[in-house]
Amino acid sequence: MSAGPTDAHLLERAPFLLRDWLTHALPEPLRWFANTLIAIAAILAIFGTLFALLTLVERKVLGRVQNRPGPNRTGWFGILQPVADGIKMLTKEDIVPRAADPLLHFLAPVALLGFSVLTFAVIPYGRDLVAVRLDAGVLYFFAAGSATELSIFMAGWSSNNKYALVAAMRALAQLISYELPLLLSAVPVVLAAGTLSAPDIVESQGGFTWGFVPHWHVFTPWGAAAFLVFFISALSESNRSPFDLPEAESELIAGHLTEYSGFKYALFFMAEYFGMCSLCGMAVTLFLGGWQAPLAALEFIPSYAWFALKLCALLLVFIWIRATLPRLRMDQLTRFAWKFLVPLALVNLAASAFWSLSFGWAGPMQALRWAIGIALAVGPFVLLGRRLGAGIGPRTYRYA
Amino acid sequence: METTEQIRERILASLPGAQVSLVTNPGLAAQHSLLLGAAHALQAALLLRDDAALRLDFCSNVTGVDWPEREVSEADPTAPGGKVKRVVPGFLEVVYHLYSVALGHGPLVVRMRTANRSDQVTLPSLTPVWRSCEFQEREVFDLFGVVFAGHPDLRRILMWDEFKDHPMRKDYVEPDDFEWEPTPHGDVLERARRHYPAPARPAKEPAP
Amino acid sequence: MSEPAPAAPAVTDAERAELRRHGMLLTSIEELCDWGRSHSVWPLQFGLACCAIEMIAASMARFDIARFGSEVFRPSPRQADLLIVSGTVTKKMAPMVVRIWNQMPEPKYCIAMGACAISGGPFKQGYNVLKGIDRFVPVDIYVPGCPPRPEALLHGLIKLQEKIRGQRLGTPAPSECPVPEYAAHDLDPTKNPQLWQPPVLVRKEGA
Amino acid sequence: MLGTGLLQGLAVTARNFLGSFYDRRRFVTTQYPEQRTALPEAYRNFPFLVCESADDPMGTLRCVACQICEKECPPQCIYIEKSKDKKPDANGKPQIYPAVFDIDTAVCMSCQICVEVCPFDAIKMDQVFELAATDRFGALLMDRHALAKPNSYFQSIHPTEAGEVDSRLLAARLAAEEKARTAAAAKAAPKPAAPKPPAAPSAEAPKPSPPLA
Amino acid sequence: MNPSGLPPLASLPGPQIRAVHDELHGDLLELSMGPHHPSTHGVFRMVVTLDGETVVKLKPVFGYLHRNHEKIAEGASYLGSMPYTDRLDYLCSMTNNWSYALAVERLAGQAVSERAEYVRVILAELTRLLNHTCLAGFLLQDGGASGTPLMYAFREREKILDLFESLSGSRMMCNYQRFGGCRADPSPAWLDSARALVDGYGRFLDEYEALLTGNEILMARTQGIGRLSPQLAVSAGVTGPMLRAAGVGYDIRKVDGYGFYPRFTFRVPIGADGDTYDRYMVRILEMRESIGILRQALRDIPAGPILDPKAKQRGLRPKAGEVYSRIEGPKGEIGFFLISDGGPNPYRYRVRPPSLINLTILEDMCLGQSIADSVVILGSVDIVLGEVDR
Repeated sequence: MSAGPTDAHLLERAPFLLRDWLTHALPEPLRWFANTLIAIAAILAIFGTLFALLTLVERKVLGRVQNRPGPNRTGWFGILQPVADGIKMLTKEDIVPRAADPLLHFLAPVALLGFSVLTFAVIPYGRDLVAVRLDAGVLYFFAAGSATELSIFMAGWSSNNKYALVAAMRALAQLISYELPLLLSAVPVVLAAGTLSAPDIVESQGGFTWGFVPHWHVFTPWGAAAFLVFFISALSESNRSPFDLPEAESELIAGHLTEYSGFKYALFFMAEYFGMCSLCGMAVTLFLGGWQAPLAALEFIPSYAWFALKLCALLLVFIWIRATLPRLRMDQLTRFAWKFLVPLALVNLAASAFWSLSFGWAGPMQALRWAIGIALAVGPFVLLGRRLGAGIGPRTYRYA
Repeated sequence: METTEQIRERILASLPGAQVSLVTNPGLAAQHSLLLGAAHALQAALLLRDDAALRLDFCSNVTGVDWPEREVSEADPTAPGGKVKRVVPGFLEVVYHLYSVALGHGPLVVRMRTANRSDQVTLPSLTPVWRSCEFQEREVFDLFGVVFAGHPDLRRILMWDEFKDHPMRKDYVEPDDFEWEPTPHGDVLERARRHYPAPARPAKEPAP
Repeated sequence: MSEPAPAAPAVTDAERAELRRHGMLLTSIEELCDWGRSHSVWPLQFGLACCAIEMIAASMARFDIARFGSEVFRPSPRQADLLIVSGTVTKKMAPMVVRIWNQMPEPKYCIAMGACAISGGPFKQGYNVLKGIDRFVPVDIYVPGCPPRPEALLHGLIKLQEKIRGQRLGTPAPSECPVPEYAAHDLDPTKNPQLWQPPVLVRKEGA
Repeated sequence: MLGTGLLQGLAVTARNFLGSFYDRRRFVTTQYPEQRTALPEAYRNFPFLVCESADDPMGTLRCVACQICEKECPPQCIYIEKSKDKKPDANGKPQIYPAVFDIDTAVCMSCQICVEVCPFDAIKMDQVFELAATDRFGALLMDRHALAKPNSYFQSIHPTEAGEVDSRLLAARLAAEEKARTAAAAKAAPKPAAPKPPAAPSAEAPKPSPPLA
Repeated sequence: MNPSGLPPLASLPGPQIRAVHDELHGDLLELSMGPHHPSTHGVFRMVVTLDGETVVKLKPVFGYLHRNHEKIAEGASYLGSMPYTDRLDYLCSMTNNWSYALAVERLAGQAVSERAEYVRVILAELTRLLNHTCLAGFLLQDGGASGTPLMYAFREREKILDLFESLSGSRMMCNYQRFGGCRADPSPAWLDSARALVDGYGRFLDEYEALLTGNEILMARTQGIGRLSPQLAVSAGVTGPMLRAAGVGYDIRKVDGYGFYPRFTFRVPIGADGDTYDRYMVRILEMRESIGILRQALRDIPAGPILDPKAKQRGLRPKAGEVYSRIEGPKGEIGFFLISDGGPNPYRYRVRPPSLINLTILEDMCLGQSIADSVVILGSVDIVLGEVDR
């Protein structure tokens, strides 16, 4: 934990000032401890609120997409809907099936939530605003994130329900398939930034070309491709449509959640949203410049606000996709990962290597660099896409 | 399409000795039908399906009809002007409505009858000829109690397996699940009396 | 269902209303709970017959049950609060409905939607038709109609919310109902005598 | 290219999302209970009994307990008992009336066949659908007091049909009065075979002639 | 004349041999889907045996909505059964009404007025639009879309239901057809709003297709899935869009020419592969043809009486005899088989349920597919349990 930027203006320093004001009375050795506690509490509080709001926003956006208002009569514009849901969940009977493994059945949601919360530790929410400044932060993030699928397996197995079991199997297959492209798509960023530390990756994306094109990784050919792969894998990792196979309700009732009721179910729900938030946060960190402002002129807006803005935009895209797309099948899901995303990410690795090597090219060579870079990103996409889509396509029909 | 009579001739020409008779329909629709004897029904059905002029490849509808034993009075042949009462034995009937998708004609109505309604209720299944009979014959088995020999999977289809009755038969007696009905018409009152042997209290008087 | 007489509350409703009028919000855990439950009634995604289509229609854009916070049709009974019996319950189906009801966690509510669910409706003469789901499952709200308009279902939901808001915490409810079994001619038993007492039988003899 | 179809779909949902803020065709919700769609005139839910006057509904029921609807009702949800006595109807003519007229709305299938078969225009379809109740027998089993609604109400919910019915009844009444006048005239002028004065419609065998004659 | 172009049936196809599982592969998982399951479209139940996620056996179980329609109708008057037919296939009450009315008219020799025939065609085609639109929505719902296509489908359905309601008085249970005509005469205003709806429907279909048809996920989920061969389809009595998707151009509107259908020009789309995508696309194309029929019918509808006042409704006692009569419902051939013994109620009353018979080959289509596909295949069969179980 740093002391916070001293040269920035007041709003930028506000979180640190608040923290220091809260802990300044404490003796020095305790202060570090209190600071950490405050960071944890702040993350839990902020993301807890975000989770509550997100459920509401999701229902509202889904409603609007579907030409209806969504929840609007619990409180002003339905703002209290998550509160009502929470109260109801808390006071609901908790059922553990007789045939279930009670310990695992209890542990699964707790572990899932725990791992999801852990991933928040390394995301830089603003300039110097990061809970734990780990050198290998990105690695830590993926390690903690992939443990969530194990909790889903625990839930599916311990419920002793056939649907839940099938869901657990699916969760494992999905974990194995999508962890790889997720990681591989992050590697080029690490290559480019030369660090595994999330705050340093964000720092490396500072600055502007010609004064208005930010140096975010997404604005490079390889970065755009890697962002796409990361984003799709993140959809899958967070079990969001069209990859929500473990809880595919049209075939598996509620999947691994089938036997969960009351607050345990709410915990699952919360963990799923936490996972979504942290993955979006990591996507923002890796590709969208983290807390960096998109224009130099807009840097007066505090960095954490930019981060929040980008995070919310990505979450909205998640919801938008959920409102539109049907679900893939299990084998298609894994095929998509292995035959499309993984090769794409691998080729992209080469593309990013080329990009780093050609760093010094200037003048007309710069145009060539862009051409090769774009070709290396788009070419595999088109070719692999064509192979993946072989055999399917629009048809023409005849009439009797 | 050929007339029902011609089709009968055609079957008889190919299957000498088969029992095929014509059942006329007195109604306005005049959809006459062929009554197939159980012994040759399967071959006759195959013939109907595969004959180049008929090609009745589409069995649209299969259903049962229950004809319980009934008493008819008819003119006495011995005493002119007199009437005798005769008991027509009951039987179960299965009716098939056949169409041709290939030739676009139909329907041809084919019937089969069981010997009685109690123990001789077996008829050949036509599922091997037309797959569409599979569920419909199961339904006839379930609701009428016709047993189809040669059916691949003859189980109850609509009622549960433990069920014993054949509810579409005319003499089916409904279970006494009467507890209360809001509109005590005559037959409901009768059921109520049967269900509650104790004298029913006079109930809610019409409100003032 | 005999509810024990609730203990006299410390603050009467009249006093509470009076305080509200003066701009003072006085609430209790009980009120908060009831408020939360009434605004978050998640129905079970469970369609039986014709009424199910109107139930779906009620969740669609024109009527939008989501406004009441109830669009979360959960497919698993473990996460549902409300069983909408939307259509004819046949005798073959009745054990499943009771089992689903038993699988739902407390507090749970039941709406009998449509004539068939209430009384067997137009099909009450049928040999395989249960003459009302209230023979096996306690019903909170009856929504008549064949099928009820989606608005009628929403009206039923509003009524249910009112009912929930009037509930007292800790009211014991029968949480498990015995599941009937298939027998040779009918269900066994044909009713749950603890739930269903037929009203006095007929009005006049010899009609 | 892979993904164009997906993008097309996303464009459709985005258009609907944005459209829901300004385009009424993309925001179709009627926020019941505050807003209501106007029910079409033909809408039917449950039957009610037409009476002539709201002040004395039981005395002015058009129903003469002929029991045709009870017989024709497909789900058998109507229960009628005839009165032992006769009461004067709206025109002062003694008529049999329903001593009990119950409709179990928990059984009724809203098919309107009772309305179609009623020769007296006495039973019509109501439009009230907000009948959800916690009490099955108290609220949903309607007796004749709950069912009786005045003709003015009928005119308000089905104006076209009510207009037709009213003009038909009026014409029938005028015709009957005319007939009665000629009969009276015929009676006044003695003839060998005087026609019988028109008797009150017998309730046992309902006649298709209008009851209000 | 060979409308189907089918190869002749040479040998006896019979029911397919069920897949036998090799014991080397370990345990099979038997899963009972339904009667309460989100995507069995009601209270249908499939007992599925899975090898991993692959279906090796699938046994449909029916009867959870068997509400004895036939038995009740045999005790009811001819008119009294009309409202019950609404509740068979409760999405398409108008076509059920028509089929039943047609059967009774043939049994009793009742002619139908010209205007009524036009109204019947209009309502039947509106019903087809409604049914197919909803089906596409439900199919996508089964494929895992979170409600949006279904919402759009129901948005349009409400518009059609508004038409039905203002004409017949009820949204779903129209009870509108009568023997010899229809119950209420559509007003000019009604016809105008029907025209407006038909004019706007093409635009809606375009949007709907933009959302669905080109969607790669939908294509991947449905193409090559649940193939049905034309021979098996005909033998199994499959009718309606499913049969046409299998490549057999059999449309009762063309073959029987009932009602006034011969007066209208329309084409019958047929599929080539017989897979789920074809079943979806054939329905979409059929909707476009229905719009054409509606345009013609709404243009040509003549004035005149809608119902012969002398046509007997109450107390109808047709001459003794029997009749089987069928029409092309949105789900397939919906037929009624009536036997009259001259009494006030039919001696035998039978509904030919297209949904039930189309399910005959469900197992054949699902074997070897994954569990997720079997749900989508079931969705593409388009069943309504009220009709399957009656």
